[in-house]
Amino acid sequence: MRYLPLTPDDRKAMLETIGVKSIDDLFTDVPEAARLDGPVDLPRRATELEVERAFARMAKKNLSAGEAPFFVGAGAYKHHVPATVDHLIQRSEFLTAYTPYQPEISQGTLQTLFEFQTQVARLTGMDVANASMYDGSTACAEAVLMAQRITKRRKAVLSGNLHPHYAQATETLAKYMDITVETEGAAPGKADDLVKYIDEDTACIVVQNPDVFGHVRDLAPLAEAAHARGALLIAVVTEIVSLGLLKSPGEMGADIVVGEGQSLGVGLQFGGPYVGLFACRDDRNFIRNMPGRLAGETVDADGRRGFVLTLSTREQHIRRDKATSNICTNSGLMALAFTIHLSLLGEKGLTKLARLNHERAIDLADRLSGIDGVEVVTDAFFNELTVKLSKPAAEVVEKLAAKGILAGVPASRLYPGKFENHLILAATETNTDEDLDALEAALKEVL
Amino acid sequence: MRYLPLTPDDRKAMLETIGVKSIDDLFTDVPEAARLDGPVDLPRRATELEVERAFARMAKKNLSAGEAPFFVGAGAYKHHVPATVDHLIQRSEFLTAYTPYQPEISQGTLQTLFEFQTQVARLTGMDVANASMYDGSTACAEAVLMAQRITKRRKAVLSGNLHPHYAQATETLAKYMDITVETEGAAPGKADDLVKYIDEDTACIVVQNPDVFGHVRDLAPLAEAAHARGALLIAVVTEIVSLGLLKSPGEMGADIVVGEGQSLGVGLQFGGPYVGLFACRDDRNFIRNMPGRLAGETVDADGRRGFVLTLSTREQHIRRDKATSNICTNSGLMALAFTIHLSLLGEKGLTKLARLNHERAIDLADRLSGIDGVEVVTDAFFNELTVKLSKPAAEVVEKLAAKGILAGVPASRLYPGKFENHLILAATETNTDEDLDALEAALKEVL
Amino acid sequence: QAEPLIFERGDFDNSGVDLPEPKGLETRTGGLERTARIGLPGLSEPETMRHYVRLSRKNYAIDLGLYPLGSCTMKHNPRLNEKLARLPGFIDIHPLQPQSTVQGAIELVGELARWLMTLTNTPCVAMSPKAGAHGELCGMMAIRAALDARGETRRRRVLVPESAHGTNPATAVQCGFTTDEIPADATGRVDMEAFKAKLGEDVAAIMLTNPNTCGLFERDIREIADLIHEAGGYFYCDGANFNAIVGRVRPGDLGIDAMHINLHKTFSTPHGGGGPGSGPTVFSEALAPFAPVPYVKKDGDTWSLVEHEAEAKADGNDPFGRMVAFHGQMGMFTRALSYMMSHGSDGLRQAAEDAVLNANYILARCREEMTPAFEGTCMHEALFDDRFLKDTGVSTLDFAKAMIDEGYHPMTMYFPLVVHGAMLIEPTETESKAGLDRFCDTLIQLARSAKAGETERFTQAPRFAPARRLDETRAARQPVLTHAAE
Amino acid sequence: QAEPLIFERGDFDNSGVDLPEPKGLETRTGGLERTARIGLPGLSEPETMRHYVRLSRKNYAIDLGLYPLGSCTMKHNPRLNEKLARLPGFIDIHPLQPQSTVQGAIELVGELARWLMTLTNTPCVAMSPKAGAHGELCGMMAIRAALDARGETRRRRVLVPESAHGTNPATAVQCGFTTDEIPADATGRVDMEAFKAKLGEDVAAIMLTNPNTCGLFERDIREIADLIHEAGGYFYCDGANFNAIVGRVRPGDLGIDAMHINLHKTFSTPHGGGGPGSGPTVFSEALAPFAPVPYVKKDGDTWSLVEHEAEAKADGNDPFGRMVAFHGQMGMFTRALSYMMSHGSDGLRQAAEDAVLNANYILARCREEMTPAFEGTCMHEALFDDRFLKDTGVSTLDFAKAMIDEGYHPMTMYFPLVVHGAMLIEPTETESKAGLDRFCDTLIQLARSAKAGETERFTQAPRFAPARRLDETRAARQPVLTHAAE
Repeated sequence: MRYLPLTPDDRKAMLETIGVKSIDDLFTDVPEAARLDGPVDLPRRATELEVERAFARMAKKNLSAGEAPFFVGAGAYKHHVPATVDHLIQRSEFLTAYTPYQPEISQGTLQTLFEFQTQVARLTGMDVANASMYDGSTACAEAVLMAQRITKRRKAVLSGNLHPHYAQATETLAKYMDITVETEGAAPGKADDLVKYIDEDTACIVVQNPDVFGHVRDLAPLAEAAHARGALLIAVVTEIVSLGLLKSPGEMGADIVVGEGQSLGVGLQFGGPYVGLFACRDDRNFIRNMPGRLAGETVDADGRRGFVLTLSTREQHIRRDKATSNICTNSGLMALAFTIHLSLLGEKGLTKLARLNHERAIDLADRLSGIDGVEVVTDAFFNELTVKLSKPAAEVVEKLAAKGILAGVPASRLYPGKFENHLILAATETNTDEDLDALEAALKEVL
Repeated sequence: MRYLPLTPDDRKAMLETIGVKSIDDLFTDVPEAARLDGPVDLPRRATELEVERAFARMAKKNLSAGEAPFFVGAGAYKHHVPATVDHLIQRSEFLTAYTPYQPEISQGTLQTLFEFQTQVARLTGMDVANASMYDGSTACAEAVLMAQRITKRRKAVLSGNLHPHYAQATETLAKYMDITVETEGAAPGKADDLVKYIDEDTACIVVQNPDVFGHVRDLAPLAEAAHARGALLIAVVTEIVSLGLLKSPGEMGADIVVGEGQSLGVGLQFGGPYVGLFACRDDRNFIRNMPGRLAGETVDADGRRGFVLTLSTREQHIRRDKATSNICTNSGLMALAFTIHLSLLGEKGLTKLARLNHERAIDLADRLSGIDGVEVVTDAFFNELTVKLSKPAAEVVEKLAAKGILAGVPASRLYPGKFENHLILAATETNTDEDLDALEAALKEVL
Repeated sequence: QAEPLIFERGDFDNSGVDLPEPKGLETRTGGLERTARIGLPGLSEPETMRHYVRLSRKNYAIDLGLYPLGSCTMKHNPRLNEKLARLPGFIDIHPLQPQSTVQGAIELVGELARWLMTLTNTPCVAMSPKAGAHGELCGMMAIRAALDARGETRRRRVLVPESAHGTNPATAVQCGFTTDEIPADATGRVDMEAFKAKLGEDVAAIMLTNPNTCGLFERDIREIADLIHEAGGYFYCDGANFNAIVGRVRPGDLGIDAMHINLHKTFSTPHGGGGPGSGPTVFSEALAPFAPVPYVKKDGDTWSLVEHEAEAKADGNDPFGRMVAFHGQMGMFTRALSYMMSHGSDGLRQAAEDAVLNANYILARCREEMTPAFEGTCMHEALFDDRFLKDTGVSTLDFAKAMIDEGYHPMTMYFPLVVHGAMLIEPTETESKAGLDRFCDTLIQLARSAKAGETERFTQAPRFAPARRLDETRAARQPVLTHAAE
Repeated sequence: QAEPLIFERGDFDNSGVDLPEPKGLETRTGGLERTARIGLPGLSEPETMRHYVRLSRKNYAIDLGLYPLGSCTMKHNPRLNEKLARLPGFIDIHPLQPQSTVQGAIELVGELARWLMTLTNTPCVAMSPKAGAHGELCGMMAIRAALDARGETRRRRVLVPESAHGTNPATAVQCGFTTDEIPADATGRVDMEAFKAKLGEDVAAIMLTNPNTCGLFERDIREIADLIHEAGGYFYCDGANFNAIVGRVRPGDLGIDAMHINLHKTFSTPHGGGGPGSGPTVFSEALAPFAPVPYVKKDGDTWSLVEHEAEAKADGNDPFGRMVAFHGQMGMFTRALSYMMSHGSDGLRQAAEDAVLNANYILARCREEMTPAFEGTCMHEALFDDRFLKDTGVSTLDFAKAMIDEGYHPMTMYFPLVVHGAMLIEPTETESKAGLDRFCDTLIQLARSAKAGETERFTQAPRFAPARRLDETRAARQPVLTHAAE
């Protein structure tokens, strides 16, 4: 087998050195009834070519974003990623390294994480950030637990326009942790009223911006209301490119910002792996209560700058049942992709990219609002907006898919049984005028 | 522009340091009439996405080998290349290094070239090999020139079944070098009679094995006849995988072996870059007359083994008009691909691969010989053979291409106006039973 | 050579990405545009390339040499996996496209699920957990949900061996449980008497790693399973070490109720400097109904993803919830399935055998100069303690750092906690005998050197690494977590 | 650390490739099967990966740092090029597929040809030459063919400046010419008087590099062109340094008859440790008919490749032959066109300007401590001689080797031959000002160090490289070109 270096002769010689007769002698601790005599009932080994063919067969059954006019968003966005990014994350030394527990031979990973943390903090308008989480939804859930630890309060208020997957992931994680989660109903195209939920038992309010329907809101009044009652404001950003154009959550008073970094460097990947962003204020109590890995600056024995994983006393491998979370990996390679893409873009590139996205969405809104049977319900947006169709959106999307157009996410896919006619569409720098033409023509035909 | 690090401010500061006012001041040596005021009439800069789209548009117009039942050979063969090979040749340190003129910081390239040379020598049955040539055809031409230098004779005899491109490249290179090239007419499925051409003025005879029609011959009688008259036998191998099954040219008495290494590691690439193999006997006169780069073993100042480019007194940068050839590059990266693929295969893998190829060709021969209007004219072969059809082969190939089948090379493409009904087909380990079914069915339909 | 930070090198007005000029349309953000600078430097493409290539060379990696981190399973990462994961049909599809347009992708998830269920002999697998610890959470939440469904509100105590990974107790707590430690016996396994003594009506589950973190198979595992079940609790198996037994033992045959599988450890997806991982979690019949959404289903030739609890209930299930947005780590699924298909059932079994063989070979070759923590053979990891360093002035940490100077990544140190100065060595199946011999020679030579009093070689190590020992105390006391603004 | 050869490490019975079992059919090779062993070791995939990754780390590369090899043009190699070259529609097509099935590929070759002809203002380009020297051969063969067609059997003398690349005289000889050297004048350019004196009825051509190998533009190039034409000869321009003037000067406007273009130097295709190159050669009206087959043609919407002389003659051409099997370096064409389209006409011009600016910046910053070979500004390369090392005991070679210890690849040494102890520095346009400043600081510091008598630092260099200085004499005297069989 091509991945196994031992030859039959090697195996024989090694068994001899060990002093046993056969490999079976090394498995004698296994209860006899549980020992398998031979291979399980699955295909035998396959050549590279055979595996490639099997995968190509499955891959061909999928309509990829690059093959279609593409307007799907709702938490994951199609952006162009420079070829340099994918090349670099495939460097052996990044791809096949472990968590940087031995800092002397892991400075590559550690310095990039430190750069990542700084970029995330600046982008979100916060002071510190961690070395990444699994994804945006788990970052959101962890932020609620962190707010509970900080405030010692047990209620979390979730915006109804928070991505339902995020809300559900948060509810699931909070479920057995003595936290009550309250949610306002969703309201496409509107900023829901969360202030009324805040009371003395509220640890945090969680609000997404732009929200799942694409609507942009000012978080400042919410921050004020929350702070007035001793609660924290957790801001969620699922489209990180938006921060190239919009005010950062930090500027608007958020205490913790969590986000999905998929838009930069990572790609669509059918939903994962993505990269969760986690940033907060520079407050001792906050930092000690953060989940996840942190890279920090220090010096080595020769006094030269270096980086290490730090504040690990928060973590499970030290604190065990007292840890801030059970997390023991971040999304390292995706964080690297994010940081390389953002290093390439820089502030100049990111702000331009954000503006291009916004302008494409404006084009999209203008096109859509000119079609009979389409009502644009989002007036303040970044690169995503929601329309109300004259027919059920799921049907329309299926019909357009049959024409090779991926037209967006029916709101009912996220809110089963609700918003039947609402469709969420995103536009990015990757959409051409021809894409808009195709969408417009197909919608006119179908509606 | 994304590849240019200088900012406008940098440029200004640098002009100041240089002491000139504008960039134009650095181009004052250019005759005024030849100075362009602005950009030439070509498109302006393009984003990555735009370039990708333009390329995707062109790429889609081509029917790639992986999409079709594929039987095209005649000097370039489709084999499966392990993913490891392409990963490794993209390592920055291999991809973006120069010719290893500074051996202290080029041991990676030099050692792999030394490994390559050893592999090529062993595979061809020769004693030494160089660090590669542009491709098989130029290696062939250079071998003829080398034979002339060694024997001081002026006639080269080329087999009529030598790939016509090779013959033409050789004739072209020899054209102004006082060498006469004689060629026997081509004869599909037969070993042409070259002995009769050998006389006291013959520097070499050049014979391809398997030949362009796929026929395998014994070179020993030719070697004997050539040596008896003081001429050299140059053997040409365009399908290097064949040496996993067939006797090596060295075993059969060849003096110089040249070949195309494309089958291992390199891929089809529409004809280039490929990798020319060049090997010969260990004879001082031979080695001093070899063209191309040579890596050799030596020691460093601490006595440790190391490698350098050596015998460069043969080369143009030292010898100028007395050089053995004007070549100053090899096909380094392709040689690396070749050597990695062959290191993975090893003797065990290569011999197995060769046998699989041969068995597929046997299957192909059996299928074809059962079709009305098809006559197999090659009886001794490796993975390629020639058939005579009842209709012109070029037409048949076009009709099959329209059905998505790439059926082979019409002999008339290589010999214009000749062998109208002959078709050359190759089969490799990448052909499935379904490929053979499709070819058989389509041929039956068309003939 | 020190590599500056991008913040020290990059220019705030430069960019390594070319973009078309915006048209200058009036914005429609509701007046919420950013006005302040962000502070993000941009580097041209050549500078970016060089910065990260140079940084990468300060890392150790599997592709450079043996990486014997016990409990981490650093094995070869085939590039075929990387190639296949990048097929546009997998990497360039959106999780919320119509399911009719991603039938091949759902099929792939379903196919991987089939392999995992077959290899573990379990009837159900949750594919969405994003890492091993996330899989643990998935398993323990299902246990909690099952207990709740049974109305068992008092069962909140989870038994965890002392030698367990730290994630085990942390996970239990996140599910509202308390933990109770079980000591190890003299052979490095669960002390059965202690275990039995801890059983009771408030016991929710046991969390047991098998093979355990000492690299030993828990001989009494069937009895443990029976006892915990009799006591009314569930058996969570930490599958971190599944790689040692794939194809030779099916955990479902051992009586487990839930087990996560680290695709990056067992099935070769790259560790990537600390992630992403992927932790599909298999369930017994008893727990299957409580598995989270989404899950994959096949009706005739049509594949589908069940994304909502209501749908799941229509299937007769009672999911405990959703753990994550979307459907899991597709990019890791493709890689893992590529690896599994490449090996096949026979190759996977061989891989487990070779992993165990390699570990035992190290144990055998080094047992004279170093001190094995326990008697007998081991599974996929060889565990030593620091008795052989007694009175040498060299600690386990020093010994490990000296390995760096010999060109190796250190083994796992000071874990498991049940062994003093533990050194846990896991070579994996992708090391050659020649490579192991060189490694053992080095270990033996270092051990002799320590005993011979060549202390400086250890306490001053590493000397030939990109950095000398780093001041971790300073990093923690005066945390500098971001680069200060200019 | 020394890395063994695969022959010392690999096993002859092992393989890193899985293949199905052959069926065991009787062979049909005419009884010519191999019986002897070949002697090729096979390594498992993990061992192969590690072997070559470790070897790679003994190389210097552009991606690691400045690579100031004058005359070699080591610039950034964009990974977009690598990505696009690997599209199945380009990398997985056969050169002899029906032309109807490769219309996009031929179009790409045609499109690249259009860019090259436009940038050079020439009416014809031969795309098949495989490297720069091969392009020279192509150009000189066309000249020879044109002379032959004119019946000029006596014109066999080719004028070549002393400063020319060695390939120039070697190429001329391969076309049956003799060479005659023209000296340089005090400014580093062609000595016009000497040139004029050498003109005559037996002169076939001049081969001139412009900008020349001293990094200087040949001011009198138009006059040279006119004179050689008047004398009945042709003007071959060595295009190795075209990168300095792309977009600012079209060689066709200077009166050249043929010029090769190194795609790897001017248009960023990777050097790959010494190849593959690609050397398309442009021709004037006078030489165009003699260009070799194959060439690309467009009729209406249909692209075709003219592969045979007979076809070419039907087009009114008289090709001198075929240089190579198939159609040229497609893999380099894709990369070069990707680079050219990315830059566009404006970006290419900017690139040439920045290359010249960077070289002059180095010249300006180092001129106090080092000794420029000639007065005034330069084009894309800064040329120094070794006068500044006089009486220091440090040679150009020592100085270059000392740069290795500072983390840089040395500059080109002892070339061009017209300058004593030449050091030819070409930074290219893809270096940043900050990077150049660090580089100049190093050069200046080294120059001062040499003058201060710190000789050992130079003569013992390199000390911090994967190898110390290698014994090249031994390698040449006792050549070991392959590993001896076991």
